[in-house]
Amino acid sequence: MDQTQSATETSLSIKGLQLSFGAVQVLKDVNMDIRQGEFIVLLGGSGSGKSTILNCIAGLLDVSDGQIFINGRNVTWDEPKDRGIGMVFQSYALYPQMSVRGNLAFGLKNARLPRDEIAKRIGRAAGILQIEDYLDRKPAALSGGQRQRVAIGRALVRDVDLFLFDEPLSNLDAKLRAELRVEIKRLHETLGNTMVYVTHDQIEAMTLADRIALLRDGVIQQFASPEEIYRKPVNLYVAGFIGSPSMNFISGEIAGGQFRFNGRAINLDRYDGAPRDGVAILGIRPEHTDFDTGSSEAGIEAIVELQEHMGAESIIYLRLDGQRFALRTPDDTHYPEGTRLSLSFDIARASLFDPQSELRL
Amino acid sequence: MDQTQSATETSLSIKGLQLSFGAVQVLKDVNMDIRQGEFIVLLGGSGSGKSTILNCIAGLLDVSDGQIFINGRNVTWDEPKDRGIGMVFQSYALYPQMSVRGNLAFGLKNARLPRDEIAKRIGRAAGILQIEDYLDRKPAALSGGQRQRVAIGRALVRDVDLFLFDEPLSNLDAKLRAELRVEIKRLHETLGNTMVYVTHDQIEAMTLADRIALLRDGVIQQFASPEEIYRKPVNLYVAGFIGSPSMNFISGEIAGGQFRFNGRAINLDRYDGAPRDGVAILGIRPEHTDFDTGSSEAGIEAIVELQEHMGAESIIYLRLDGQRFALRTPDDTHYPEGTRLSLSFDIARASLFDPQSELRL
Amino acid sequence: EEVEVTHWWTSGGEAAAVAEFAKAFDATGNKWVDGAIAGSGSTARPVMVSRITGGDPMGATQFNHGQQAQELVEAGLMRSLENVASEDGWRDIVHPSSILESCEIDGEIYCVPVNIHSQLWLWLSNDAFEKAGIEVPADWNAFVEAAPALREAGIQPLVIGQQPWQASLVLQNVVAAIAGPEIYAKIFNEKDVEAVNGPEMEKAFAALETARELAAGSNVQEWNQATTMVINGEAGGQVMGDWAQGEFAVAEKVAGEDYTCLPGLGLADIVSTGGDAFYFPAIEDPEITAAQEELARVMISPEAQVAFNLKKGSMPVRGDVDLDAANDCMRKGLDILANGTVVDGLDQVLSADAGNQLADLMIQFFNQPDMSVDDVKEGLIGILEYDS
Amino acid sequence: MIYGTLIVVALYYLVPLYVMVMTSLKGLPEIRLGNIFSPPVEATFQPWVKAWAEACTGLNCDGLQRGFWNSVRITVPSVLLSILIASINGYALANWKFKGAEFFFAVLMIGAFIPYQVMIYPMVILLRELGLYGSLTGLVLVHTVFGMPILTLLFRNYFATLPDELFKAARVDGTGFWGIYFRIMLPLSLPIFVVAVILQVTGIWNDFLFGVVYTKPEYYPMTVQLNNIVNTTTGVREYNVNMAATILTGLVPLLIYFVSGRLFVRGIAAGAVKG
Amino acid sequence: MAKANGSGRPSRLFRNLNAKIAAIPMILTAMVVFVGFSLWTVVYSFTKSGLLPRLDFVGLIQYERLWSNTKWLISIQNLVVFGACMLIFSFVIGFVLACLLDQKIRFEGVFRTILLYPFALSFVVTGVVWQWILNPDFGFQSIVRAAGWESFTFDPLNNGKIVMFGVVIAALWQGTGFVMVLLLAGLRGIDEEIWKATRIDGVPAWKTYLFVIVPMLRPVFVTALVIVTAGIVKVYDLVVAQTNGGPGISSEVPAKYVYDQMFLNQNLGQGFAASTMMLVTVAIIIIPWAYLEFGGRKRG
Ligand SMILES: Nc1ncnc2c1ncn2[C@@H]1O[C@H](COP(=O)(O)OP(=O)(O)OP(=O)(O)O)[C@@H](O)[C@H]1O
Ligand SMILES: Nc1ncnc2c1ncn2[C@@H]1O[C@H](COP(=O)(O)OP(=O)(O)OP(=O)(O)O)[C@@H](O)[C@H]1O
Ligand SMILES: [Mg+2]
Ligand SMILES: [Mg+2]
Repeated sequence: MDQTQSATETSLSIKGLQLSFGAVQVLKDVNMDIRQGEFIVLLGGSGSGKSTILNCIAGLLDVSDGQIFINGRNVTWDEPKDRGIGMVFQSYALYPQMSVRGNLAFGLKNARLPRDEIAKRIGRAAGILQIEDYLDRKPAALSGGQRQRVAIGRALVRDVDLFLFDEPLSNLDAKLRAELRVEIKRLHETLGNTMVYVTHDQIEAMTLADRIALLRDGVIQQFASPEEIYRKPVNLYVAGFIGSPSMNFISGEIAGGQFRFNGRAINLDRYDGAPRDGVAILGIRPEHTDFDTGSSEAGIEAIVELQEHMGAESIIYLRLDGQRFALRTPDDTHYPEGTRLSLSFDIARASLFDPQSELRL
Repeated sequence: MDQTQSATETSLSIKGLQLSFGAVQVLKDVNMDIRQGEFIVLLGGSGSGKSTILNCIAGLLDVSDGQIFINGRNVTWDEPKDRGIGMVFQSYALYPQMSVRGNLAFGLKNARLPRDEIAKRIGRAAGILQIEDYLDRKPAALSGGQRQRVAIGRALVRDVDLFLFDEPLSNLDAKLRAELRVEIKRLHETLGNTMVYVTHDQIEAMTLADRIALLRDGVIQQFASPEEIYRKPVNLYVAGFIGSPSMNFISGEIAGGQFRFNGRAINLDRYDGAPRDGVAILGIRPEHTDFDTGSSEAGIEAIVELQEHMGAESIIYLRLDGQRFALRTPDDTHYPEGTRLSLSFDIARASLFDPQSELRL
Repeated sequence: EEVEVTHWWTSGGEAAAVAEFAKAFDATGNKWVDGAIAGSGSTARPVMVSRITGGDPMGATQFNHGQQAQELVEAGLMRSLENVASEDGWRDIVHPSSILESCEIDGEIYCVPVNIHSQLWLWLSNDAFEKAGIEVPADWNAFVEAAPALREAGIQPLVIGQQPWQASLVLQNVVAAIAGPEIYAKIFNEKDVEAVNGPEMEKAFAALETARELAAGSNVQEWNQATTMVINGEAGGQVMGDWAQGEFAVAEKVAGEDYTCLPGLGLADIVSTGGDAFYFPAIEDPEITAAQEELARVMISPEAQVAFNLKKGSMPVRGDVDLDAANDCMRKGLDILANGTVVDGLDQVLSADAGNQLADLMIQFFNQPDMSVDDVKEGLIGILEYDS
Repeated sequence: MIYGTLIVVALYYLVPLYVMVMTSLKGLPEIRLGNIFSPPVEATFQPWVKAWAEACTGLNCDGLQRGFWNSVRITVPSVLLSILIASINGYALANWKFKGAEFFFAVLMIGAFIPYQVMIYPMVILLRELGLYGSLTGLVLVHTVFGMPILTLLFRNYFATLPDELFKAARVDGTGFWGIYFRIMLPLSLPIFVVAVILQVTGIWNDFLFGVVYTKPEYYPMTVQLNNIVNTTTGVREYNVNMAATILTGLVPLLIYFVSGRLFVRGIAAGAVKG
Repeated sequence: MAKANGSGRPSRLFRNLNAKIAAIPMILTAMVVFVGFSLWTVVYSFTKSGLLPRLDFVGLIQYERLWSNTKWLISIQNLVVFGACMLIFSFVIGFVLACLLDQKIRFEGVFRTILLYPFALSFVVTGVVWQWILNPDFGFQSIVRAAGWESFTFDPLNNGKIVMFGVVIAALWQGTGFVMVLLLAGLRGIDEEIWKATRIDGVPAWKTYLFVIVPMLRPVFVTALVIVTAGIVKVYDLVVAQTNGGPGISSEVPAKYVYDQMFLNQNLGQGFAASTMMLVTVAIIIIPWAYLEFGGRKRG
């Protein structure tokens, strides 16, 4: 991680964060430096500690150890309201008996802001989020997407630099999720403030993030841009977690600049990394596999088991040496079960892993 | 719909089905003929009546009017158990106090099947679904995917010809959903029985269905194969509903074999349909738009607003004549905001609609 | 034969009295099955009525004399004892005869009266007066005069519990003793509204007001708590029925020495004839019917009468038995019963409804110093009018 | 601060219990001397023995013990029957909605507010006509009827929270009305059953009015015996015996509370709250 | 192909037959007991029934007497006082206690049990105990006096003006725990995230409770309100055991009035008239509520 930035540039900085619930250590030495205006996604499976980190940043949980700086100020022990954050929750957590306006105003009234200031801020937020038309409705009379927008609005009116989102879209249906995802992205570009966004949906992570922090059991596995995480996962876990269908893994060994398995050999010349000889696992994404048009590679042949057509593309599930192997292609041709296909791998975009340490080579 | 099949070939036939809850008519004259072994998906937005149709087929709701035939037999007023159906629910609906085995056996015991027959069937279902290892666990001790499999198993042991699924995957997370989707597809191929599957997820619909019945407000809009629905949506609603991001719509008019808008003209020679002159809406999918390499088309230029990278592909949101226009490309190059791109449409895969009737031309 | 007898006599003395009946009845070869229900008539009576109307009658049951059971009789739910009564000549032996008349409906006798309770007594604590340094008063007027001295000595002159019927007793006393038995009969027996406004009643009402003054500050609920105050010399006197005697007896106080009893407020030799009676629900079973008759005979027999009333502290319903063991106060009562004036108890002449309304009226009067005598008059007239 | 408040409140709640226990352990002279809050100088269990086995009502001097067994004989079948019927009602209302069901239910709910006094008399007539007056069966019936509104509400609300799909699955599996009730719903309703049992046990055990009106002395429940003992007016009230009798009477419901208080709160959360 | 059987639409009456059979006890109870008995009572309230119900109609006389009867008026007044105090205090105290217990405190179970145990006792027990504690001669008052404050006076049960408060104290002791448990259960059902949202918004705890939580608990409050109100209207045992209407008639309540009229005064007609008045009052309060709760809203 970049340690050289000056304090003013850093919007949020987490140092040696630890947290235990009783005997269970949920967060183990989490470190993060987030620049002003970055969109950070915390990604990970259920129970990996995403919400816990977010709650620590917000001050809703007391940390066991470590420090949290927001805009260079140590806020580790500040009250949530004094940290200069806004937060959006999965269940929206709107106050059900107040109108939308009331929801937006509630926090501001408590901060004893003058009336016209409150009105101004609500007006602005409502404008940005296009919720002017139903400012006087109760949350119960709103659709899921509208509620989500109000929840964002509540963070917006606080006029803060740091936004925290805890799975804000996971209660919505797929279509709406896709739409709101774009809106949040756009909002970030409009506002330009720092956002920390928790999700377990990799599509959200990939599309929204400037950088993704991929968590597992309270430990950050990789903290990098989506492209890097996608192209160069640091370990097997990350490789398997990102991508749908998952990356295909083939066990074999490296020798003489070639990856060998089941009597076949693939040239590693174009591989982006430093492979060393010995046993290894080759990871290749479904979309980085293609039908072998020429015959440049050793004949990797596989048998079609099933094909999923998804309109714009299709996924072919194959059997390769007795193992399932997925292939993704924009081609919509139907291959009946049992068809033999020969494959080629785009080795420049493949990954090799050490079976012991599980780290990328 | 095919009206000529003989009764034995028809697995399920719905004739003039109507259903009202009090004054609200939820289903309006639904007709469907489903062949033996077909995989039918009922697709539609929330509240469109999908579950209602399924419940009518299962006998869990009393129809207001119309008839339901299963394997040629009028079952409109039969008890659910006598209809020869198996059903799988969204929330799994496993009996929490019984073990997996107990769950599978429950219906069979009710039907007073002999013990060894029950054991045989459970053995077979467990084998197919690979749940042998936890037959003696309670549902609470199973993961979401395992529970879903048990729920399917409960339908399986009933040894019936018709399976009904009500959003069986929507409680699962994206990854598991993708995996189980494939499994259900495989199961269908193994068993070969008729399946009626409710979902609001178009990916599921596209990948699983032999035919999709797309519902809106209790009326079937289109009942056709996924390819046909995708390629040739019968009306604007279907066109907009299927595909993510949605189809792009451009208003203009047809004249002299050309679609004209904002001073540009696109040749309709390759269009698959019968356009007539007059105002029309052109629908073009994001994935059927490409960067204009040559200059064969009239210069359609658009400005990049936002790009979503999703690993294997990216979606570019453009502004075209002041309207949002989405483009999907396997290319991962980053186009910064404001870039000007010139586009070409694959008119063979486009659709034209009458703005009044909203029907495809 | 087993006969279930329900009653609400549950306190020590009462239970002992009932035991006398039970003993006597068991001696006839039958069996007394005791069905006591505590909590006085208000709890017990609905149960009894419910059971009789509900078709699960007991063998015999206690009611107060008078109108309480009349409707049951009219509904044919009670058996007539006329054959027993005329055979044994109850009409000759029961004294005063008004007691038996209360059991008579359409010329037939339906109940066995077992005792007479006079409500018209003033009980005085000799101790209290001694402490105040004055003589024990001989009548109401003297008592009123002594009151200031009692107050001075920190003694409550007159104690009245907060149960409404206790307040009603005071009214009965002043009407009978001050306005006189004739007026009493006119008002309560004949419901003569005119009499309420008569001159005699003026005096009675004045006495009532005085009583309210004397009772001011008395702060107990139940009648026996009030009696206890008299026993302990914390209060000068209490207006109460003769059952108060039981309390004095339990506290081992001696009439004449420790306490003084004044019938008719000491102004007139007068007793009232409230009391208890047993009724016998109509039951098909001839064996039970026979046992019921047996029980009725036992209850009115001289031996049982003596044994029962001695324990109960009440007077027997027949004039031909002698209570040698009776104490001072009871003697007085018996003498008056034999020679003096007898008025009917309110239970005999008023409906329960009217009786309780009267009690409610009186307790309000005693609790509200600003309530005038005229209000009482008005209320009393209203009650009498509805009841007639 | 929180604890301080809670402890003060808890003390207020405990005082009566403390007073009851202390008083019941004192001898009569000590009570007359004094302070109801002071612990007994000389603890004696005599009042307890007396309350349980010796206190008299009229001529019967066997204390509360007879009433105890009567109470058991009344409570057990009443609780079982009322819960059975109410749970079936709730189940029918929640899962098998039929025309008019909601109307009857609304009537039932309004019925919950009618003072029992209104019902006493007609009930006597009804029981008489059924030939059940004065029998244990009659009393059980009365308890069942008057427990029905609140219990039905509880069960209906609870069953409504169980997923509808479970019910549908069972129907597809060929289970009928009763099968679903006994084999699917009942096993899932433990929390609400606990609530119902607690409410009914305490309600029926503590009932006085019905016990005294609809039975005869040989069936009098413990509360009636208690009333007999407490309300017997002799010169000196035996407060110690009264208190002992009071505690003894309250013991069964108290025990049930202490044992299953946890489940009670959970069950309330499951059934009552989601109106 | 279609077989003839099974195609006909079965009669409406026999759909859900089992459910209807199972609901018979409920229907009978509702119609015979609650509706039938109430009607019976109303009819007989126009008669001059004494000890036994008799159909000799006397018009509205019973009602005239009722409303000119001081005891009845006092009863109504007392019920209003009692009801108002009970509702206010049991909800305020119950809610405060529920909030305290909801603070993830230790020994929650112990506190909860202590606060709830009186609910397990009968009103008779409660009445007796509080009569004993409030007795001025050896109860609370005497203790305070013995401690040196000679002029201290707190004898609600002996003072007609404040006796209802004595009853309220006992009733609160018994009933608040239940309200608390209901509300506690409601609090437990509130989304954690709402709390977080208010903390981010910087809303003080008391404001959160008042403006956010209380409105969210509305359904629970309604349930509790129904239960408590039903209890208030019916209050009888407690008064009988604790004061028996005294001192004098200053703690009479309608249910007791009804009972006394019917069984003590042997004036069923009057009792029926009084209970009809109670029925009418209850109906006026309840029917709109029941309509809203069960009629208007259909469960999805
Ligand atoms: N209050 C708590 N007490 C004890 N353990 C807790 C508590 N809150 C969370 N945990 C544990 O901490 C771990 C991390 O929880 P967290 O909620 O941060 O996960 P998450 O990544 O947000 O998962 P999800 O995607 O399911 O929301 C989990 O194992 C969880 O069980
Ligand atoms: N019991 C009911 N009473 C009244 N209306 C109902 C009932 N059940 C469903 N509806 C209405 O019928 C319509 C169709 O409902 P249905 O459950 O079939 O929708 P759906 O397509 O399954 O939606 P979803 O995707 O949300 O499950 C909806 O408008 C719904 O509100
Ligand atoms: Mg989380
Ligand atoms: Mg549905």
